[in-house]
Amino acid sequence: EYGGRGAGLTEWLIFEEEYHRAGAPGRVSQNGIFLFAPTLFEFGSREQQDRYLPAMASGEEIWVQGWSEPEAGSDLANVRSRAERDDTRGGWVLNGQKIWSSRGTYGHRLFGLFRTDPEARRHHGLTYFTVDLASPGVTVRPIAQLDGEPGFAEIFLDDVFVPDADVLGAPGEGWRIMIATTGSERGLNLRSPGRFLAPAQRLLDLYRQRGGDGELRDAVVRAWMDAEAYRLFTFGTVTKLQGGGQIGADSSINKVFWSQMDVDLHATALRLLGEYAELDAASPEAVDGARWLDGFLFALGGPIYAGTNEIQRNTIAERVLGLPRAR
Amino acid sequence: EYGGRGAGLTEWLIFEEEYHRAGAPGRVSQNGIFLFAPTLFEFGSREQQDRYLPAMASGEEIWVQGWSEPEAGSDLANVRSRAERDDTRGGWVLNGQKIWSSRGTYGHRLFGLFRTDPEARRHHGLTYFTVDLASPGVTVRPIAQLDGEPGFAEIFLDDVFVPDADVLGAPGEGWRIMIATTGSERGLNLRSPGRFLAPAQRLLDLYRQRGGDGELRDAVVRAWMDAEAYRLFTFGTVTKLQGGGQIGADSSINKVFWSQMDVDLHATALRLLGEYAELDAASPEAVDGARWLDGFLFALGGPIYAGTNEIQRNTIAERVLGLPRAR
Amino acid sequence: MRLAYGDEQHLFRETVRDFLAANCTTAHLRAAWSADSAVSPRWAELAKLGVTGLVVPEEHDGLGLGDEELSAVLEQAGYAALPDPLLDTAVATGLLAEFAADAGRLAPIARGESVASVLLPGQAFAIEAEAADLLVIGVAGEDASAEIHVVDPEECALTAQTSVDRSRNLFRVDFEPVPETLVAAGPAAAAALARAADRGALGAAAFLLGLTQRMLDMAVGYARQRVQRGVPIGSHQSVQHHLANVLVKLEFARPVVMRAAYSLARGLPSAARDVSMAKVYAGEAADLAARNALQVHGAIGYTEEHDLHLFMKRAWALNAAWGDAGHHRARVAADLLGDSPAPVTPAF
Amino acid sequence: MRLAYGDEQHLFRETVRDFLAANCTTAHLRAAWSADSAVSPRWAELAKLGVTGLVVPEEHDGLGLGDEELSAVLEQAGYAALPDPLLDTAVATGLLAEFAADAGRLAPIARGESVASVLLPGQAFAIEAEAADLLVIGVAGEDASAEIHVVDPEECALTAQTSVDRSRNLFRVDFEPVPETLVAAGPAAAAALARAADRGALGAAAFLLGLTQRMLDMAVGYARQRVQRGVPIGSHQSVQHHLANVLVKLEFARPVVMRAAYSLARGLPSAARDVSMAKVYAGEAADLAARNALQVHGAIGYTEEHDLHLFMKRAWALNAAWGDAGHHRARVAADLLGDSPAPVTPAF
Repeated sequence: EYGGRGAGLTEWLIFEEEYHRAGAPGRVSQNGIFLFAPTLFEFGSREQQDRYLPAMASGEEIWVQGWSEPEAGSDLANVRSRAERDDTRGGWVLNGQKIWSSRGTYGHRLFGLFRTDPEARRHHGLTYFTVDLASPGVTVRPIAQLDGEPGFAEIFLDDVFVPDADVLGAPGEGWRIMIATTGSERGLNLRSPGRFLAPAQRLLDLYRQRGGDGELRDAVVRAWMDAEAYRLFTFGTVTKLQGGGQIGADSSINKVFWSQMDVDLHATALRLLGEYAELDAASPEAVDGARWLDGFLFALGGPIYAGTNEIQRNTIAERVLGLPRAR
Repeated sequence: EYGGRGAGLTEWLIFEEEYHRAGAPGRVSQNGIFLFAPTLFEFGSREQQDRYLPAMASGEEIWVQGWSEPEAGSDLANVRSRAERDDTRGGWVLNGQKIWSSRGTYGHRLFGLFRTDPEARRHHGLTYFTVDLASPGVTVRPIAQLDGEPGFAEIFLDDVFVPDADVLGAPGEGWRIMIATTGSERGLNLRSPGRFLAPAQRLLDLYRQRGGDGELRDAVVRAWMDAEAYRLFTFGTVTKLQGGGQIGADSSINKVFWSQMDVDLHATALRLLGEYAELDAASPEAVDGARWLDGFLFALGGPIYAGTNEIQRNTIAERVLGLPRAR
Repeated sequence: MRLAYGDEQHLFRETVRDFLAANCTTAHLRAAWSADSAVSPRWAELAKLGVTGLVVPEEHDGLGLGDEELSAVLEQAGYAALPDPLLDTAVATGLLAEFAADAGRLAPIARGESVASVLLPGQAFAIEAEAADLLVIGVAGEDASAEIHVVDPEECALTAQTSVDRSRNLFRVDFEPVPETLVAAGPAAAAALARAADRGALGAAAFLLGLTQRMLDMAVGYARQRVQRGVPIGSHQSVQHHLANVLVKLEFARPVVMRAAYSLARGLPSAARDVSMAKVYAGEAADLAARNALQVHGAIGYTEEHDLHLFMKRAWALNAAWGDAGHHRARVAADLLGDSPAPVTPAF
Repeated sequence: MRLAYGDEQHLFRETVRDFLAANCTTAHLRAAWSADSAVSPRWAELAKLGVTGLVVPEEHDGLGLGDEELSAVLEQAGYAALPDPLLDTAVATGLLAEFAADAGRLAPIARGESVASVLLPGQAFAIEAEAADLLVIGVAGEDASAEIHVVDPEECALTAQTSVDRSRNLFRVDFEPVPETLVAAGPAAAAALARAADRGALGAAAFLLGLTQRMLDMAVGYARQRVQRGVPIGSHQSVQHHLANVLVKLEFARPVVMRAAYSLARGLPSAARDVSMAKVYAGEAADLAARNALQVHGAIGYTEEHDLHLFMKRAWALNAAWGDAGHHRARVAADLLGDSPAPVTPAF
């Protein structure tokens, strides 16, 4: 049973908590289920939920985000990829280019915004599409990332047909749909607490094994406390949503916190590893298969992606604190 | 012997090191000798040096800074106080208002910029004056500050006559003179290392007496290291000056560092004092006559005065790193 | 666990907030600064709202509420920097209710006719000891020898201290423990003193949240209105980020404090750790709020003519009181890493 | 103490800088990433400049210079992220010169015909041990039992590791100490190993300064040129402050490193403490430079197509090598507070 905003989110949180307690590595947890599911729970038709969710939850179908475009920088409203109406086939013809698409090289379906009204500017005239990457006209170019994530890619769409059944919500509603569950123009910022509680617990174990001076001990405890604080904050958010509230710009507060916490947590682990910190997974003496190094490299993307933390702070200042627009 | 830029600065550094090793409290060390002396060494006439320095060094004459003006905010170029020529008496007639003038209520002489060319804008047409505060037409209104410093004041000048002998450098050269020894539009940023080395040493003693956890121990050592780093940095600056260089915007780098260090050092001391930290000098159980609390309150002004650290960072970015002007 | 206030709590909080907005202005604070005691006729007014008797059992004319409601009220008190000894009286009340409920001391507190102060083991000073009608004093930290005494301040030697926050009237208390004043001893007393210390730390954390919100609001208001070189300073990214960072700290500290109140109210095993986390997070939020609010205000915020310092100084004082960050981080560390036992009794 | 470089040093530094600008480009770095060893024909070219023999005594064809000149060169090497084992060879050279000067091993190093690697007590891995012609190995930390061996890598069991910085070729070294390879033992060996560890830490600090400057320059260049929404991102206050903070860290770390070089070169009593301070400050400067440079570059800086990561990864690795921040802060603390002895021999 997916329906119902709050309920959907709670299911999602519980799912993730279990998922990470099972020890899934960070990068896999970046699966579309955490990026797309909340939106699908809220705006997808029952038919779409039934069609997408099972394969998504089982991991059979990997979902790929298609937010950024070349030259758009952090400005996600600057969408140039367009979709033209095709009434004969009962759908849309997509053209354009998406960049920084996680899992693009091995993913199955892309979700993102396309401009259906060429006249409209910025936030207007955008529609939320899901695209089968096996469709004719889709080309994928891999981009190597610091975290070694092989999936990052540029995705080119050249007259790609998408049936109406794969449009999420109403045409022209894309922007509203994207920000409704994320509260951010910058893309999807929610991260489940489980994603940080599990490594925080492992960090305590690592400290017990290797020890460290008082300052390092303090950093270890801090990392655990931050993960716990994040769990409590998220539950507060869910409670608010269940009360019918919107996340709104709170997601910027959330994102600034977790992205910094994730970097600090892994940097602390690397300090515990000393000279072994730099060894990668191919190294015979790598500790825990170099998962801390992998996690650190992965975490470094946090303060940059889904809207840099600088942009998030501007959003907080202007939307939440009501300060005048930054100059 | 005062003359010679580098030499003057070195004398000044040595003087201060001795001064602080003798345990002079922070606020007294703010005497004009540290604010005005470097400028006097470089731009004062021999006659002016002979006339001002002895009483300044002995502390008989307290010097008062007159940089800020109401509404000017951090923008020291926005000088509205003016000086009109009076050839019959061979001097100038000053009118206007200065604010945030340390030691204003008990000081003897004020130094600051006045606009001698009403046509000129901003940095131009300013002249560097010293003013006898006993002159007719001077009114002083005290302003209470967090550090309890009784001397802070607003100073009103109403047709105050100043003889040519009390003009520092040439008329219209005021701005250049002010920034030459300070390298900053924001006023005088140099602080002697002794001012921080002495409290850093006392902080080590305080920790030896009271102890603290690993993280606190680390903060204590950090405070000492920062004071030492500041000493080395300052010697580098003096070496550079002796080589004929200008401090330039380096003084912004200097100021951002010492002002933060001063706050952190005293905040660390207060953490060592625990519940006793809040006791002020009037308290029977105050530790060391509450000098750590006094020092903390005094230090809090650092990141604000002489150009906020935000403005200093802009200066660093634009003048040193050559980034485009901040928007 | 629902991390949100219930409706009744909301209503109660709003009533208290409105009362304080009118009866604890910065003018009132400055009056408290120049008075010998922060105890004033306002105490009786607070009693009418049920605030002084919040945790007094109903059979003694109190509301019989617990740590969650107390935290909610103290957050509002923090927003106003209320100088009245609300927290100390509440901590004392808890001990009285447990060990000396029938001595007729509780009802006067609920009615606002009496003020109680408290001095727990390891605590250096008692607030308003001179103005208080009774002092609850914990002696020694060891389970075996722990004792709780209820004393008349008149029978103690009080040495007045002066705090950087002039509205905090601190006293060194010297007294002779005698059998007549003893109300509890042994493990039960030790456990109660530990819970009292946790209530104090939690209350201070909630108060710090309120102070943080107030300093943030002041800085935001100033940044909106203060114009320099033709633009409001709040349009500068550095100012925006200073204030955004404070809000992030505050928004993440609040659920931590609410969680601690929830745990302590129900006596959950994690209560002590949760309370320590709350004190650490609320303290850091208030510390950052003080620094950044001062930075945003600039020179004007550094004067005593401006109100900001009234809130900064309270924040500094409460950060060190009821166990400072180091003490509470150590408790969390000991609980998580289990390599040294978490102190059962407070050792501030 | 004059905290500035002398003229000769200036000239030498400029020569080295110009050479590296041409012969150690990021293209060369990427080549080193895909090669089995970072030792290349460039080593002989560096020798022509006197760099490989910088600390080799003049009677063995070296320049016979010390830690100050070595630091100056390593700072330039850091700016280019030179992958050649310059520091490790210099550390090994110092030990060879003291205990095995006449075995004919020094001149080939000065002539660039030989590479030496080193493994000090407590150090986990030796760099380029496979490509090296000889290994200088310190055994045990205790004064009494300290030993220094000079070994042929062929006679050791080497286990290749892979670093996140592919140009760092690390090896676990297993070998049997035999009398034939022993060159020094006892207190003299222990003291020399301690000095060697300090030279290594100082060299790493100088290298980190160069890396910091490079990452800062890259970020400044990008911030000037990258335009978003019609304005260069370098005009945003947040970007300006990120980069200004890096410069402040760098400008205060540099004199600390110069001071340490001065102290170590003259064997001042404060040398060990000064070196530890240098490693801490340079490491923090590089760490902040990496974070802020990445933040300023944004997503493009997160790709391997961009060069930034080549410098970030070296900075992370060198921060942990030759004693990490915790180790060196502890040495400073022990020296200042004297409550626990500063380790004479390194305990990385």
